[in-house]
Amino acid sequence: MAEIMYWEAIRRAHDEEMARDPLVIAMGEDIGVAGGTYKATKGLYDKYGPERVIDTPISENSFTGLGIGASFLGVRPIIELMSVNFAWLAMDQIFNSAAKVRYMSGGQLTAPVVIRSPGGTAHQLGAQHSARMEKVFMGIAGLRVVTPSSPKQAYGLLKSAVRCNDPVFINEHELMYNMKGEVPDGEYFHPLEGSEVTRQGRDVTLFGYNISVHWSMQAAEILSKQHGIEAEVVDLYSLSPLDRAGICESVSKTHRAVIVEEAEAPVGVGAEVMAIINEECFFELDAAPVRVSAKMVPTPFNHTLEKASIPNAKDVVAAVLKMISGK
Amino acid sequence: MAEIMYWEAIRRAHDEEMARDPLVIAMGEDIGVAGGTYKATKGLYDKYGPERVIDTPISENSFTGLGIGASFLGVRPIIELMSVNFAWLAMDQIFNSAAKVRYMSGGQLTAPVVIRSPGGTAHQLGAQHSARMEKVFMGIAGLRVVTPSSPKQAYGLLKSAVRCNDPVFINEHELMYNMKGEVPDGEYFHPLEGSEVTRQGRDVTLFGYNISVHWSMQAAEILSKQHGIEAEVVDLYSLSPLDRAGICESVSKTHRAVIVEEAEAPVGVGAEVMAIINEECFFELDAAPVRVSAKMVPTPFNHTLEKASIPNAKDVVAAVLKMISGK
Amino acid sequence: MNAADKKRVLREMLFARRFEERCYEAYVERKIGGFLHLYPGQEACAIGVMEAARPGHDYVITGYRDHIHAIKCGCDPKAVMAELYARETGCSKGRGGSMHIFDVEHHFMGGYALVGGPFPLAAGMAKAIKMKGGDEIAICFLGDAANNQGTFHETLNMASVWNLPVLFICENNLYGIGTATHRSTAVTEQYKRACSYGIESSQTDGQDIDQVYAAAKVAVDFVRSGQGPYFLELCTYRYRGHSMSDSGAYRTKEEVEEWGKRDPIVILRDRLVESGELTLDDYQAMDKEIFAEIENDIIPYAENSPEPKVEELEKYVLAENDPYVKGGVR
Amino acid sequence: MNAADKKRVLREMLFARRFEERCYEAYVERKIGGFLHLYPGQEACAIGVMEAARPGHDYVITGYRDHIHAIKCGCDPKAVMAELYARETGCSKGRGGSMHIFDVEHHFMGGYALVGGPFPLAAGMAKAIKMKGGDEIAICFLGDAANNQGTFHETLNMASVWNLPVLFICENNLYGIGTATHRSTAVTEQYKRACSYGIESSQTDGQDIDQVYAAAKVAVDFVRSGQGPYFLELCTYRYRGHSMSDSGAYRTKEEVEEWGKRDPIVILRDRLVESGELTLDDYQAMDKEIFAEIENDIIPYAENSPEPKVEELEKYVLAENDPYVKGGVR
Ligand SMILES: Cc1ncc(C[n+]2csc(CCOP(=O)(O)OP(=O)(O)O)c2C)c(N)n1
Ligand SMILES: Cc1ncc(C[n+]2csc(CCOP(=O)(O)OP(=O)(O)O)c2C)c(N)n1
Ligand SMILES: [Mg+2]
Ligand SMILES: [Mg+2]
Repeated sequence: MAEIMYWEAIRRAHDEEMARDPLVIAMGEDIGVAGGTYKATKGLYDKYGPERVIDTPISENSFTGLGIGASFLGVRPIIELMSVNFAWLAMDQIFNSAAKVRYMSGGQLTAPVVIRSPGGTAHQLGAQHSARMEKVFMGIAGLRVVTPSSPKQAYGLLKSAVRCNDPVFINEHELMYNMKGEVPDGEYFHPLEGSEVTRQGRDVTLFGYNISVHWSMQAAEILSKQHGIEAEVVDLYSLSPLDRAGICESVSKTHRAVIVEEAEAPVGVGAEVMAIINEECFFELDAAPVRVSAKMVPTPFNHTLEKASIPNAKDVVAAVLKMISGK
Repeated sequence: MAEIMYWEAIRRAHDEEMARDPLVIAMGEDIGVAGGTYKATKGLYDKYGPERVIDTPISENSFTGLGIGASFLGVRPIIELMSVNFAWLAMDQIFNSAAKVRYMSGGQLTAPVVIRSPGGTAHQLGAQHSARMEKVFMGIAGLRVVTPSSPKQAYGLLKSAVRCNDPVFINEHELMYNMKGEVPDGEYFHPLEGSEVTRQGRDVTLFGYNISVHWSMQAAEILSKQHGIEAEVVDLYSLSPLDRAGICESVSKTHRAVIVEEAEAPVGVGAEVMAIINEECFFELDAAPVRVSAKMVPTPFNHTLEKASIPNAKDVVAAVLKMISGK
Repeated sequence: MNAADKKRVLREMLFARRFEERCYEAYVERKIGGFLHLYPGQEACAIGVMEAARPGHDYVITGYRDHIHAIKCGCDPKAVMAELYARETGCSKGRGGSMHIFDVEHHFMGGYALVGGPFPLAAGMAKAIKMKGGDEIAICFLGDAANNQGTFHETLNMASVWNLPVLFICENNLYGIGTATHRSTAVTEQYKRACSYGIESSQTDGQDIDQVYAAAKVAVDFVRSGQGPYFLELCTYRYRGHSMSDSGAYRTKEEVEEWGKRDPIVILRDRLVESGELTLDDYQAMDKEIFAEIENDIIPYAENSPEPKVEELEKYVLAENDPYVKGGVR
Repeated sequence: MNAADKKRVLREMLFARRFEERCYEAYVERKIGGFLHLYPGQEACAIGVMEAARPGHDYVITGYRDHIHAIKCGCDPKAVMAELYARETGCSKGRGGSMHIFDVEHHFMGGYALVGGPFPLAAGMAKAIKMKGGDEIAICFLGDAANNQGTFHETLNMASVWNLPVLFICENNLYGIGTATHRSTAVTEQYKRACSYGIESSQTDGQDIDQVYAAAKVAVDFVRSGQGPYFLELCTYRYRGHSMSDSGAYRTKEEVEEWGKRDPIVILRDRLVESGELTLDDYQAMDKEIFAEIENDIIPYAENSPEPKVEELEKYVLAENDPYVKGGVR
């Protein structure tokens, strides 16, 4: 297993899938000649040519729709939306076309597109470039949503997403493209559904996804070393559908749940995980579950405010300590 | 107090506000000459003229953006999106412009627009005309979201929304425009925040909003008459922000909560209300809170399937009985 | 079109008219629910264009006013009617409805209800055709008011830059619901708007199927020969309301009457009668035959078909047993 | 512009150049974070157009490349720099950043980061002006690639139908980030795209401020006199990367050099020197003065200003104490 970066993992998945199937294409703004803002398609323009690695105009709704239309006829587009903030412009095609066409055609037509986009608060990108939009994507029927927390997942989820017959949205993160991690040398298909226990523990479960898995892991280390608390960390890489059984299993073991999300709390992952816990294993709880979420503010430019607007490992530690001391 | 219809209440609020302030305008598709699909602006074109009652082209993102830009200079647009399904097209301007401009300008600029739109599953309008999108609107900072369940609220919330300095989204319902109810004869401003106890009860709280308040009321009647269970019904007319104190107060009284929502469950109102209960008054609960929600499907055309895809009063009754017998 | 073709398309137009009128009745009888957008007045558009194209071979997509486009592509009218009746035998298994007729086998890729939504989907199909090397073209039928949607602009630009085999047909019936086109649109002659994209375009009378056919032939040949996209505007009129709940107050009686004199069916019928290729009796017989087909075959089929099972409510949301979902693929 | 005006705008352009170069340095020194889109090469555009308009009176809106537009409208350069330094004294109180400069007092209505987003906002401001009966106009500065966004199409159509007093300035610098315009756009001469909307339009050299001024004068007068919207394309070039992380690999050295010879500052300076209105010594003195202003006033102001307080993180999200929120208004 080689250690590669997250962006390299994505690039490799593109490359392998494009080499295998001439109907796999990549499209997006500046992904061709320039190789992509985050290098996810670096070198592929030269390798596969402009018909398959397509620099699009700044027309998010329509190039997304164009990819969806192509997928009706068996093309497998991997569409990059340069920033999830721009996805608002493409939501009409994502939800009204891709997510509904199978149902409203009575199963005749499917839209096997992959849409990838980085969300998250990076470094001072301001209110219009820092949104976390996973919750918008995961509430609506007909679309799968996954969010890789490691190069391995980034590689394996993209591979599976390209092959899967459903439309899949892959929520990446601006700050994670340079993260290193091991990726299997051979082909690897990560399941699109499920969750992963990233760290075993007995005292509390920290639910994270994407970048918040890392905050949770850091918090777990601190809790273990400094407080003797053993936290289990569960990586919810599939946001739609969420892994109800996996969530319940861990809560039934630790009896305490903290959900860590980078987004503002209302109607987010935290709320949904809490709801699932309430529905599935309420009486397993020894304490009220807690969300560690962003503040309900557009992201400030100033770095200090920016950091204060989103959670971090320390906030997770504090939440756990409060929960456990309060028992 | 006169009994008028929901659409008449909305029309009256438009009329009064337009008569008072020459900078209040109405805009949307077919709202002028035709008076609006749901008659919300009936007769106003003749009264206030084409400069103030504006038939727009089918350009949802840009006419919404145009309204927002006008609001920067003190105009107060009431924008109708003919169906909430079309709102996907306008989300970019709603969230990237209206909801963020106050923050990113450091408080210099505000976007006091009102955007009204009917959501909900009506009668066989199909997958692309039946979405419930309140959860998409209520998760993001900078936008108020209200949803009237009665003519009085429809009137009073629109009046307040026009005057308030924040952007406000008003989530209406296709099936409610012909609902009758009492509206004060004099001017009335409904608070934009809060919740209302629509029925007092002691055994369980049914949380509803918009149309699901009515299902909850019907369920409460059945529960009372047939099962001797007295349900409290709380109307969450403000979806963003939700009334944390009001939610907690009722749960602290009844110790049981059922949230009734027309939308698919994930990351919806139900999840958020559960999260608030978990955060605010977890130990008041005598039973796990429950959501009564739609199935996770695009809305089917067939009427039987359509009805089966969304909840109704019977489902609420069943959920309550299950909860209470299971105690 | 030779004489036999013309008689056939006359029958097709008449069938379309009667089919839609029958839908209207069924709606009034509450056999059909939801939105219903009918086609009377515009028959020469879909039928004329597809006559010049290859139905069942070329990929067709359109908006919510889609029954006739589907039928002309080869979709069984019984399956369309059954869909309107929301039956399991409907072409979209009763899940789609009037606005969402699909017949993928016949390359009718669906009716969509978001105005402007089909533009990019059509260009995407054209992209797929180009990649796969087929000789099909993609044809997108939409209304005049749809051209004010951003997707029109974005898609036509991409179709031009990438030289995609897509034909845009604009059925300009002068209104978007109750808003007259000139009230919403700066340049009302729609074919002129293609100039912003360097796209070949033309305008023709949409009531005269011979003219539609001739113009569409040029357009189809242009696209099929790989010269790029084409935009064809057809000047037409709908005789009924936008959908069933239309007040009609936005149009004058005179205007409606004026256009009534340019009925596409009457124009072709009279031309055939004049040239001696048809008698009025033939026409009456044709109409009777159509009536019989609708009443004896189509309606009973729809009426007697079963509804979808409630247990199958959650079918067709996502792929079933997709191997990449649960893991284990190596 | 008379000689004094020309000297003044030369100074303004030189100031703009030095200001932006200093931002670059501060960014490299990590005093400024986030995205930073600089203006060198395009100075004659914002400054020439606003010279023909009424800065501080007309309403101006633009994209993320917004520092100079704001300054020309009357925003204090100190407040702009403080904003880049994310300070409470910044023109957007440190909440906005480089892409979101606001100075509402001077009618600079903001920089926005969604490409194409300002189009409808500008038209909306024009609508408000029209309703209120003022003699201001709304001016929207955007790039060439922005014109492929659906909002361009939708907005220009509405602006035309409703005859709004809005001037669209397209600063065509041939690229959208690293994508050459001809690779993304069917009709690359942007002013031609206005034809779809019946909007008056023209194109001029964006490197020669005299030409920009002359063309903008015509455009501004047209709009201000109530004749409707206008679209003006300025042919220009940016000397730096799109933003700070640009590789530059998409342009040839020759192309950059070629455009370097058409530096708007050099063009005006040489013209003034040639006509005897300026000496090179004057110019050097001007440059020194600017340097001093930046180093002695602007940078220290930004450096020494306080950061926003963390306790005020949640300020400015919604209106404070709005009476319609909690109820009780009668
Ligand atoms: C995105 C969107 N906006 C608005 C509507 C509502 N709507 C349905 S049809 C229509 C008018 C379309 O007119 P046109 O494109 O000319 O087609 P026609 O109905 O005349 O055939 C409108 C506004 C919609 N369905 N989708
Ligand atoms: C909606 C949206 N899509 C994409 C981007 C990313 N982006 C930022 S600037 C830019 C290029 C814009 O080019 P142009 O309009 O020509 O302006 P220029 O930067 O050349 O001045 C792109 C694609 C964005 N900010 N917003
Ligand atoms: Mg029309
Ligand atoms: Mg550019």
